[in-house]
Amino acid sequence: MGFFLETLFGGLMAGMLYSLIALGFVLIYKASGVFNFAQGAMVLFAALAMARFAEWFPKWFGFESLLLANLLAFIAAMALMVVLAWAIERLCLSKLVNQEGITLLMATLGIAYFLDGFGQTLFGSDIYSINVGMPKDPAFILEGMFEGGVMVSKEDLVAAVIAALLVVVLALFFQKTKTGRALRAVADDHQAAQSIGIPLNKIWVIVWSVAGFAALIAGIIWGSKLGVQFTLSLVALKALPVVILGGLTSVPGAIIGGLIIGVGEKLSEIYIGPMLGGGIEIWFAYVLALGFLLVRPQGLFGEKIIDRV
Amino acid sequence: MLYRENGQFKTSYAADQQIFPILQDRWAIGLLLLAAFVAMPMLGSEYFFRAILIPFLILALAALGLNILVGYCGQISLGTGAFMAVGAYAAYNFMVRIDGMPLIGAMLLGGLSATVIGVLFGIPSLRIKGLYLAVATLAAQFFTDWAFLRIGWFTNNSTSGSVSVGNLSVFGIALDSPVSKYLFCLSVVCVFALMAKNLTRSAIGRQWMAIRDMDVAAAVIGIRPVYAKLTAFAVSSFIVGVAGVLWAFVHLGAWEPAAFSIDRSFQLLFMVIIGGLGSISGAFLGAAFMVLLPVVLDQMPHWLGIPISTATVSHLVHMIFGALIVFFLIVEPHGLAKLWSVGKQKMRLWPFPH
Amino acid sequence: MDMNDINSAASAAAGPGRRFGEVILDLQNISLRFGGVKALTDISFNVREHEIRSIIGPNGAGKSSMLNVINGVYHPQEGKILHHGQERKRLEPYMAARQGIARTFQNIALFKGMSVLDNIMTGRNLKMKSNILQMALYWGAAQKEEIAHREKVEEVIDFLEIQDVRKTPVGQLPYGLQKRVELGRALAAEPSMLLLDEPMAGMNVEEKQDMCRFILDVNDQFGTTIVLIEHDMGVVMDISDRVVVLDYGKKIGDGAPDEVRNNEDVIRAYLGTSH
Amino acid sequence: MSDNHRRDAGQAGGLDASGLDTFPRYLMHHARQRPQRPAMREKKYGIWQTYDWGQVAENVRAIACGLAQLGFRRGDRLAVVGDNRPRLYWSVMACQCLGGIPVMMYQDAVAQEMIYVLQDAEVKFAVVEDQEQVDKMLEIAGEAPLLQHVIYDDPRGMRHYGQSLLLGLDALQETGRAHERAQPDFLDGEIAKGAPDDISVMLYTSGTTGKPKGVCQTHEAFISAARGAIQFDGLTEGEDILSYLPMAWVGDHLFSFAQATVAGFTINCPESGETVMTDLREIGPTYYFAPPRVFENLLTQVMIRMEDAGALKRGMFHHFMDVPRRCGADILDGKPVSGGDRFQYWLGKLLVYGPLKNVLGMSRIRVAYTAGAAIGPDLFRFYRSIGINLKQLYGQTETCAYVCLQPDGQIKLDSVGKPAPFVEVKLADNGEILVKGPMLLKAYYKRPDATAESINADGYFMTGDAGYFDEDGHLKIIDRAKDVGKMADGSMFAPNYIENKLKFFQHIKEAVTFGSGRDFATAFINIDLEAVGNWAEKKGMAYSGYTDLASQDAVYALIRDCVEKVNADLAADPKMSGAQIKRFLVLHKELDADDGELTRTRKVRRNFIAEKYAVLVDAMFEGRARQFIETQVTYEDGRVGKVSADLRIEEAKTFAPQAGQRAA
Repeated sequence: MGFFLETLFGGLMAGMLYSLIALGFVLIYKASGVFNFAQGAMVLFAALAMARFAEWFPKWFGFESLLLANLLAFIAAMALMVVLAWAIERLCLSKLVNQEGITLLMATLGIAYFLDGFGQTLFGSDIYSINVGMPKDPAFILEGMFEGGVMVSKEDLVAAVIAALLVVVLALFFQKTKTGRALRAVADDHQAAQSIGIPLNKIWVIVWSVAGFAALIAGIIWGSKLGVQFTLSLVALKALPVVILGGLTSVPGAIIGGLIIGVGEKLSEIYIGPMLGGGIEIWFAYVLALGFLLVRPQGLFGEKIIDRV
Repeated sequence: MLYRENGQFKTSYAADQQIFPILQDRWAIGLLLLAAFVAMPMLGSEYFFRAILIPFLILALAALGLNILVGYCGQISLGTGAFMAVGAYAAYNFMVRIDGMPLIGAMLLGGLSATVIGVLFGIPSLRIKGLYLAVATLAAQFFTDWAFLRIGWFTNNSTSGSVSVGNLSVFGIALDSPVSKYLFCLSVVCVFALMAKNLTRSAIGRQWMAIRDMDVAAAVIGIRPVYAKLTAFAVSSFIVGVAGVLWAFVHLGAWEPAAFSIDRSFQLLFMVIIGGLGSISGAFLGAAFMVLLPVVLDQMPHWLGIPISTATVSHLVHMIFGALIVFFLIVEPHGLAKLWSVGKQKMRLWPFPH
Repeated sequence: MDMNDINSAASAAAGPGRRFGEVILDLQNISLRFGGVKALTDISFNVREHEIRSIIGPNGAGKSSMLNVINGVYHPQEGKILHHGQERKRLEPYMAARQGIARTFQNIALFKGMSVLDNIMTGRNLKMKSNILQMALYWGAAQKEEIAHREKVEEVIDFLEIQDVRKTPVGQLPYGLQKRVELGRALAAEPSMLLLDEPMAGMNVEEKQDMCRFILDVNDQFGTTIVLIEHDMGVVMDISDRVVVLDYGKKIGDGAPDEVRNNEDVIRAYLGTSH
Repeated sequence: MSDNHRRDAGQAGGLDASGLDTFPRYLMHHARQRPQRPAMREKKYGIWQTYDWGQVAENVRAIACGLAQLGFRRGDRLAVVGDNRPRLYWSVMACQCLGGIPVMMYQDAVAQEMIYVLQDAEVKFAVVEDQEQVDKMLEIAGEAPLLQHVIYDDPRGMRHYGQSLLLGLDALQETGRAHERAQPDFLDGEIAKGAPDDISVMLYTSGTTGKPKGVCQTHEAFISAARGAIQFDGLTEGEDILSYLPMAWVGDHLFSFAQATVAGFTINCPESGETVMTDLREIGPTYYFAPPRVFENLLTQVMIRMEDAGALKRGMFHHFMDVPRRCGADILDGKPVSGGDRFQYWLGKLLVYGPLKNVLGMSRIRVAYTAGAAIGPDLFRFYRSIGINLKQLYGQTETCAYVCLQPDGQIKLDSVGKPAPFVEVKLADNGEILVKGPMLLKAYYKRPDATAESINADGYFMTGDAGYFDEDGHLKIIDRAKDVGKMADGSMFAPNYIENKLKFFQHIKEAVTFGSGRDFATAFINIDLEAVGNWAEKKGMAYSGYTDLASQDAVYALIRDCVEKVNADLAADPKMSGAQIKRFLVLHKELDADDGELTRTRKVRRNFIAEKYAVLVDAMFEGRARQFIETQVTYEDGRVGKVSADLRIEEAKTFAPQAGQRAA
């Protein structure tokens, strides 16, 4: 039982991170109808920027404070993500308005490829670490209930808290700020959004920036846990089934979908994996999503798609 | 400019519907084939065959298969690598488990196996579209990656995870030299390109395109979406599977699942986009572009005398491909093939602009 | 608008000897909802063989939904549809096509990436029997079949007078010609019933005249039953045998053009406001 | 002085001992000799449907027997109306087999114009193309009581026509085949009865003055003309010709019908009027004949399309178009040319001339002719310089369009060549051209007065054209003999000559000059809407239509420039210098055949115009600067309306006889 709970917690933690990445997908899809395959590349790009800036700034400006370095690097990386969002809107999306979804999807694949190359050209292609002072040692909880308690990684706990915070922040942003409300309006009706007085292209820049922000946070957490390297870009592919499961247009769906996938992955790896030769983590999420698609294509929380002729 | 079409009138539908209705085009394609089959084997260096021509041909074949699905039928696939892998491993198993299995037989059986898996993963396409389908095909990709790595039976329980074939021969002719391998690939590619062209200009090809362009209208004139989509998946996977067999057997000789990773899938999709969605020649142009660009970029520093590391080159290649994808999607969704045909049209109307 | 030209063209071609047959399509108490929105409420009407049957009504009256019900794009929640006297269960569009029902769309639904010829060839698809292998070899039976159907398609092209654009990609054609090509695609299927959704929308007088002529010729030469949605009252009243009027998803009138013209509900709901 | 020119003086005519002396015999001969060779092609249903000589003969026999069954007898007239369709050509042949007379009618004539021909020729049978022509026939059937049967080729839209007059050609052929089965020897007997001096066809002259006249031509006449031309240019059974000019025009009848039937080459019929250019490209005829306006329209198209090209391409085009102007004629005629020019010409062939010919559908042309009107020197030079063997010929309906031909290698811009084989040409004292030969008309139908008027006592046909032979024996045409007038001061006034010079400018579509018996000459100008419109667009001028464009100052300036160039040209010719254009105006409407201002072959009807626009003519000679005019116009759909304008009359510079320079 203790082992089961450990696995469950582990899954929830991983799921929280999937949720973070999935959030990026959902935001962009909601506001611009683009299924952003480049979200993973953005995570890598942001993490690379963060890691390298934090490494370079102390050298360039001659200070040693880790906190300052991280803070400056975070700001710089965020600025970079905003510039990136602007460039993507300017050079790509604005020219593909009204194209079919499949075309936009392929365009984001192109963006992903470009970012992969660009990030590594700028920042290098080795493995870099991000040290934002995350606790590395494990903690034991529920010791009263089980012998030896349940081991959880403190790092995961912190990450989960951060992710949860992010979700809250985003929720507030969407509910309480004028821009946030405009973004939601865009998702429902492009013309209504324009009547609010924010030009569509500006909204897109904002949305992509917010997605960039989510990518940066996700990048930092993943990066500090596993190191920043090219595979980070692929980890993001994991988040795809999450959005399918949760529903493309639903923020809560992204969270819950992430948790389900995270937990499902871990549990299946432990309990089903050995029967199949192990390593089923790679495809479990996808096959789960695929099965789900056949039953409920709009996902758990998505809107039903009706084709009108 | 070089076209002289006067007097090339058609007195029968058979003549009107041929693949190259213009005499000069038939000449050009004839010369091209002659060059490929006769001149190339005499002139090409071993490096040229191994590093450029053979990969080009096989990737072109795979892109051709993918183009049928994406370009003609409008169903996206991010799992092309998986279907190549299925072809390759299936053929391997047929080779090692059945005595005296000829290469061509194994190749076709490999293709058929890929067809089965392709259709299986294509079934979701009946209910879902676009990005959802992309996820379904990605599932195929990850699942096969895992299966060939973890399930020992597929690799004949090879301890290293890597499998290999040797002593290939076709009709008693050993495929031991780069030239013979090249000629074998060339022949297979030509046959499949012709058959693919035939399909796309037949009823089935029109059904695919109808589904792609407007599925409701297609259904209303009696096209069964199920049939059209699944045949596209089947034909596409078959060709891709055959390409997988060639890639593994002829090009690599020994391989592991990583040879058919998601990167391969993306690479092929890019070839199709850059080469031209919905055209046979697009697959070839896209493959040529994707194969040649890294080679050229790799050589560039030597020519220019600027030291650039191999890693940087590979990043540059990524950037260029990424940018080109976006560029082509924005400017010319039908890719190089469309540019080619626009150029050809200009030549036909020369000296007039339109 | 002056519709005299069309009227005269129409009556000249309609001529004597029009024959109506049995009821071949009978819709009984059809209701259709999208979520909570009622698109059609309890509608009944029938179509006789060889007639030109028009459906009219203001925008949003449910006319297109009606056609979509007939050829299986939408499935009504309530009601029965009898086709040739047999009740139809859940029908998919391609099955409707098999039963000889073809149609055109309000917003042109051509296959943009294909030429005029290929678009019309798709209309023959139900009649083509070659298998994939034969097509891949494009040899013998497959080629013969392709040619045989090309001959049929060329007749359609000739009939619609679009010879000079046969190899043009449909996207490059002007609107009026695209509508004609769409009709050609439907005709190529040699349907027994043709559903036309605003075939003359957005056309100038001359194009409308041509389209009228084609519709009447089709009805006349091939005996095709035609169900027509059209906004132009001049055209509708002139070429239809019977007219059904919808308003807000309900039927408010049904009968010969003259009866409908004098029906007070109809005048109030439709004719009174827009003419 | 009388000048007498003639070729092949030893041979009296075109017929020989082969026994091939009527068209039906030629047809049956080809059906035996070359049954598998293509006789006719028609673009239909997307491909070129081909009929070989065997099939043509079979079809013709069926039509002929069908006609006979319907009661068609020797000497009966059969009207043929429609676009160039194989089955209409077959109907002509079928009619000839039965000893009947095909009467060719212009398909674009309105019903009322057709009445005259139907009545005049006493037509009993008509074969028409389609519903459109049937409607016209039915409209006027009451006024042509002799008309018994109207047979239509295309059954489209004919389902509800119940008239007993009507019969489909398919049905006719069916009855014909049955008839042939019952009496297999009947038709051969009818063909055997035919004689070379039977009338083979009636063609109506366009009637520049008075009512059209039916020109009766014999088998011998057209066969001689065809044989002469075939021998002259070495035509074979392998030629391809595209037939798209009206079947009622003598040019089509000679080139498509007669020559193809005699030589056994292939007639190709385009799919429709809209597709002629595409069809021309596909067929790529080896033998081509068209009036100058067709060549002119093509050239205008070429120039307009080139204007849209990029600067580089345009520069290349114009550079290489200049090269042959320098040396092209010499190269074509095989004279020595410098190596540099030769290279440039070769390059031009690769980059411009060859592709251009390909796009125009002229790559395969071996021989091309133009006739019917004077051709502009620039125009003529253009086609010759891109390597098309374009030549001029001279003839009229009465001479089977066969009097003079330009021999290969002896091409002059301003002559119509030498007398053709079997033809004798001489000049009357007043300069009128007189011709004699086997190709002369037998008579004008039912017009002995007109026949007597145009054929003199020695058997020469009086062409009505004035001209002279140059030092090489080439005939040069100046004008209509009766139009050549004198100015008040006695100097020569040749209106056509001047009008043609004006029309050679691309901006001028039509011109009508006046000056006979006057102190000075004046002109009406019609601008070319396409060319001037293009020019105006380039200059950023706004205009709302023809009338508006024609009245603009800049257009007047443009036209004045053209007029003055012609004046300079005229001044250089001592005979013509007195006829320079002093005043001109640009007409407010386009001259139109529907308004009777042009003939169906687009020749100006000068007297009619002078009468109709008398106010304008008077205003010009009275020196007024403006004149109001209201004119009736007929629209394409037959409606009649009025246009009015206040026209400006302008002066043009004239030159002293010695000061002029050659400009055009």
